[in-house]
Amino acid sequence: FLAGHSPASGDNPDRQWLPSMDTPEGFAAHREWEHILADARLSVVSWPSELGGRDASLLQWVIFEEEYFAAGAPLRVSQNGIFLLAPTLFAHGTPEQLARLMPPMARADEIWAQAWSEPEAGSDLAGIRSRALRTDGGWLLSGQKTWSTRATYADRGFGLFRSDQEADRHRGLTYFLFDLRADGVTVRGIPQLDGEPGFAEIFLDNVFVPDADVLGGVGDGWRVAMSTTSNERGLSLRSPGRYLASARRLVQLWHDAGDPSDTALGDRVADAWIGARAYQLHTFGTVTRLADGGELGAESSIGKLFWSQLDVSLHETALDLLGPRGELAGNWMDGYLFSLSGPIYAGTNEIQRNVVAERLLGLPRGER
Amino acid sequence: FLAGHSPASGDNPDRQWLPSMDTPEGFAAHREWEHILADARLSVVSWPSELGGRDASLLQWVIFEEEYFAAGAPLRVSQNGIFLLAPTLFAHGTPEQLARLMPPMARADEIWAQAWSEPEAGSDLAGIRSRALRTDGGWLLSGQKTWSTRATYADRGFGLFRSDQEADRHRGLTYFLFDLRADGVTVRGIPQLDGEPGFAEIFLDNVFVPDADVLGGVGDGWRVAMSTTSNERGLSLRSPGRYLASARRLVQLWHDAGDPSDTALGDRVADAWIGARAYQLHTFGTVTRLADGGELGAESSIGKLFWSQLDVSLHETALDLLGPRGELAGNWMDGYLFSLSGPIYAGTNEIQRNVVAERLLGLPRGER
Amino acid sequence: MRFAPSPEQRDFAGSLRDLLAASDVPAVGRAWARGDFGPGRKLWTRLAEAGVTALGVPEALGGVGASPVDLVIGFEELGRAAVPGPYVESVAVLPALLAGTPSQSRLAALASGEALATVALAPHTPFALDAGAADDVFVVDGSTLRAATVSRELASVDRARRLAVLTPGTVIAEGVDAVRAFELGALATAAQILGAGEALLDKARTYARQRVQFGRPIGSFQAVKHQLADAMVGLELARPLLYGAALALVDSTATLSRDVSAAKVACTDAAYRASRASLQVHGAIGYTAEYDLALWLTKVRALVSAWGTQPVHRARVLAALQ
Amino acid sequence: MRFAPSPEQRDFAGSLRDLLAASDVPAVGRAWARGDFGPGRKLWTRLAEAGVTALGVPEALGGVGASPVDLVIGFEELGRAAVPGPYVESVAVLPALLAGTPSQSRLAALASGEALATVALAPHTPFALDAGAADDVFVVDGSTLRAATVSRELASVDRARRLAVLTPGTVIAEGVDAVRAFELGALATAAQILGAGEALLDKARTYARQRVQFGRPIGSFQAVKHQLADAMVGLELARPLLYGAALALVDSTATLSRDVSAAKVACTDAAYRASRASLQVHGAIGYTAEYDLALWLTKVRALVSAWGTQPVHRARVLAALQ
Repeated sequence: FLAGHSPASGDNPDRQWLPSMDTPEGFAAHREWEHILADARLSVVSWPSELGGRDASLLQWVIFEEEYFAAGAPLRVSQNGIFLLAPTLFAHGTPEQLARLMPPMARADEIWAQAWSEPEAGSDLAGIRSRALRTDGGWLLSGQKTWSTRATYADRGFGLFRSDQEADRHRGLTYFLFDLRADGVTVRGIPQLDGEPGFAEIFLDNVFVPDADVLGGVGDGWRVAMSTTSNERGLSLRSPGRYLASARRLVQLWHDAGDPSDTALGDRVADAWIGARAYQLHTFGTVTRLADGGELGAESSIGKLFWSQLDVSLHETALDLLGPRGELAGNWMDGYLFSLSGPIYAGTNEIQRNVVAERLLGLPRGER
Repeated sequence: FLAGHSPASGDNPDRQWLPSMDTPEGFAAHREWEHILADARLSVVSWPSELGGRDASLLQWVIFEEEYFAAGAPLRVSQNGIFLLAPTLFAHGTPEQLARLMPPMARADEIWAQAWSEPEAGSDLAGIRSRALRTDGGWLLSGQKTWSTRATYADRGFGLFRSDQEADRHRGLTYFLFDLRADGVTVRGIPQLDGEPGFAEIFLDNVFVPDADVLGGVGDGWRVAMSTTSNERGLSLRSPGRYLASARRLVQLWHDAGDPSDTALGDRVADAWIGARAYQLHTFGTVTRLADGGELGAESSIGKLFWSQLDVSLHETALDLLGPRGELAGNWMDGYLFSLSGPIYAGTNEIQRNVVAERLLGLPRGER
Repeated sequence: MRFAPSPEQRDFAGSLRDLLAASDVPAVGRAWARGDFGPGRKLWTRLAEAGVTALGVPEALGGVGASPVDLVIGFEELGRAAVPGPYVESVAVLPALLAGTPSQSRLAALASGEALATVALAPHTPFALDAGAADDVFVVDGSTLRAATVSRELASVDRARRLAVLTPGTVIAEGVDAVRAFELGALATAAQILGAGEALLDKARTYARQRVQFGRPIGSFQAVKHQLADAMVGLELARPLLYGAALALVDSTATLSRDVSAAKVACTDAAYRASRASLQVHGAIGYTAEYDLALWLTKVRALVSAWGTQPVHRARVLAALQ
Repeated sequence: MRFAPSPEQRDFAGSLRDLLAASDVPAVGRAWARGDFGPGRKLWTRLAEAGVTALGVPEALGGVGASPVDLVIGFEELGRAAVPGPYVESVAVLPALLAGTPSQSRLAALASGEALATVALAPHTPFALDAGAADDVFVVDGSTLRAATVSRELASVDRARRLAVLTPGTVIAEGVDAVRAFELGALATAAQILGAGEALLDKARTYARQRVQFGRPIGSFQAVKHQLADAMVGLELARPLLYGAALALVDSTATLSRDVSAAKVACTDAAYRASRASLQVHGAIGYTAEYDLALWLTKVRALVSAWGTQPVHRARVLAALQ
């Protein structure tokens, strides 16, 4: 199915590639593609069938993802909803919330944007200042969120707001779901390195949210969000197929454009493939462990550190292979620019290294 | 002169190489070589002529050093005295001390060992516990020093002792010069990776030191020592010729043993030479600045970070060039093992990076 | 021997830095990227008045008789400010190509800043930078310099750079010194990328002192300190190679290609590492096009492969060491 | 499909770890380095009783019918404890060479641990490890296995390794599978270096928690944390490649050389990086021969080039991807 329908065939990534999902046309084209996926019930294979999935096991899902990327299919424009919000909803949502929110998410009828960071709270979520005030039948949200991925085009947002103004830091935060087109919401795109507004700022001015759109308990947002943050890091689990597909394209580029006598570049091509393969097998191990009832936990930081660095070096190798053409705009350059965000987003790599050192190696927290 | 007399000719480093100065025979052979150097008045060219030097300018001295290493001449067994203690003596010593101590140092009749670290005070000199108690006409030193380079074979030692037991941390320290063969001194070698006791522990038990062997003021040791520490880092200034000589030997190895089609290794050979050349030119710049009346200061940390990493990667490249013979003992392996101490001694590279960040980039000290 | 800039050279660098700091170069670069070359031409004229465009031209042909060290100083400042335009081509490469040929009178207009020109020099520089903004477009074909027309334009990651595929036209000069011209292009590019890397370190340092996370400036975290310290070490050790190569150019020593390539390799590596550290320290804000950082980040990435890739220059060093 | 060790495999690893922890292996290694092979032979016998020496031998020939996954588990533990001796040669390589030949009966004594043997397999393994401690010394010459005598011994950076230059003697077997034997040697070496790297990380972690400088454990400094975190990431991502290669060996898949080489490259890089970080975190004490760390540091450095260098294995991966 994928080989026939995928908008970009793996054999020739330059042909039929969808425009960047950070552009208006690209976003629409990606939404269209996800409608097709959903019609084939392939958009959320690991979900329960009554919500649009196929009850796939984790392993089946990893294999599906591999096929998906091997066929040259594009990144998912729904990813913030499917990979960040959905696990939290499954863990903390009410049956009513699941029934109401999941099917349109599965069909990309509602595309979600995360509203995590604030100007004064980047890596440090506990510094959040946006507030929620109690009102009749719900809450009024006010404040500013930033670095919200594709919020310019998305339909709904999710994030933390301070519902108890007296409480300190982690306490007094509540997890809200809100409509990006509601009264009082202003979204302003932030152009990225590639010139497209892949990120946005969201300004909220007394935006009404009904009680039904509180996720988890009032004041319990930190705990709920931490499970999401761990999922955001768990994005790792999304992508082994993706890096292997990139590595295979790199090997192809090496054959097409590389100088076979240049072992320096050849070694880097080999390392890129070895890294992608390592990440795939590592993910198999993680999935086996999860299937046995294990938890992902801090080990997801290991995966995140690895894939984010692999993605950068793989694309650097591609640009270097292109020789004097290395500076030109194109798919490899787009992939390179995108890869640079890897070590920054979903918890900077500096924070991930702290997590690995403290929670897996048992080094003392103390000062940093 | 050097080309004719040097115990190891640059063309064939395997021939006539002196045994390691960390062995008893090697130490004696190096001392012998330095007698020859001193006879030619080449052992301390930058010192005043009345103390055994030639009044050479810094630049003349750098050029001398370059010739010295280019001729394949060995590292100096007197280096701790000449490069660490001597600058401090010139800055803080009395005329009597200079006249008494410098000439035998220049002739390698007295070889000095530094006594900096203690078991509980490695990078953190302020944690020193060894103590000096006032006695008639001098002081009694007690305590334990460690990581003292070649103290097993050396004649005299220098280091900090706590002369005021009440004072805290940096205060109450005094800089002493002492005889390693005095009553109460026990020296125990610590074998290194290569099996030779290149380091030693020094145990002092009420060792008498006359007032004449206090360097600088009583209680002023920290300030005096900091100038030495900065000189220890300034060891940098010793060696541009040394790395260029190593890089040239590496290029030769590449020609002799390397696979010319392996550009990966070729690139690393090129990088090693580029690094050695960069360090040479950087040192020319530093020398010019010092000649103009500038201070070395925190910039010596930049040099230390660079040469210590260059030395490791240069030797790693050599071992990798040797292919399956890379694990064998030999000159390159000795050089490699020695290079590993570079990022550790004379202020670990972690501390040097703090110095660069705080003192040159102006980043806040605060916590680490 | 002295190995340090003279007081005059320091003054020259300082005056350029002041001029550029007062010129809102980021706005000039954004306009240039949009194809609006007006502000860039104006800045070109001001830099010409400061002597930049005449740096590579002999005094007899309208230049100022500057030394290659001055040229390097100028390009380091152009890179530090991320100035857009075909400076490497007009100021460093074309003077080397045209001087001594019957067409050398063209250099007067380049030296005075009246004319902008650009050039392609295959194999390492197959495209001409900013041909759309240039008055004259050339292509080197062996030892022949020809006029050229643009057959196609390619976009660079640096939006202020457009690369033109050329169609060769009439002969301008025969027997040009393409080898020396390439050395000058590589040297000027090395200086430019080093300057850009220094700016990226400087921006990261400033940001790290101001930005507060977890209750303290991020610059107080060791992870940030050490990334920036390593970036500084790389830049500080690359600069002497640049000046060493300029001196080799003065004397046209036999080691010229070795010294130029060593400088290009080290400046490129150092600037690229500084750019990665700077982006990482800035975090998401560094990734946005609105924030000026992106102008420097993309310029560094573009210059990595300009006027000879790293493998090309490493191979030249190795060949010279044989 | 499951991608995790079975409970039996975990138990096997655990029992080896217990056995080795109780055996003062550093003292065994120091004796071995002095040429006193007694303690090493004793440990060899105990490991034989635990099943290690039979791992590569088919059940019919006196082995235990173990899978290559068990072999990898065993060698990871040998590496973790820095056990000296020609295990790779006796346990992994020679069974692959002898099985199916008329001389395969020799395998019974190897499997039972009664005999120690070693072998050289040019070009990548030109010297035989620990020939002085072995009962039998072999050399592979094309597809011929010969007995050999020692003509000269070379010292390794790892004093518990002695490398012998051999003189070939009488033919032992013709038509041996030198290709598969090399894969097994590389795979076992990869497992061994990975285990040694894990031990080095573990020692650094322990030291960083205890050692106090500037008034706090050095493990609370970000610079130390991040070095060790990076070391852990490398090791954790290398291990799956090792097990993946063992599975490829089970099935003798077409991708065998690719998978073995990928494992060797990644395990070597990860272990070497862990060794550098571990030494740096230990500081001067790590550099001393008395402190046990040196036993692991030198073993890792020696294994970097054993059974195929990194360029050799990277080239094999690349060739398989063509």
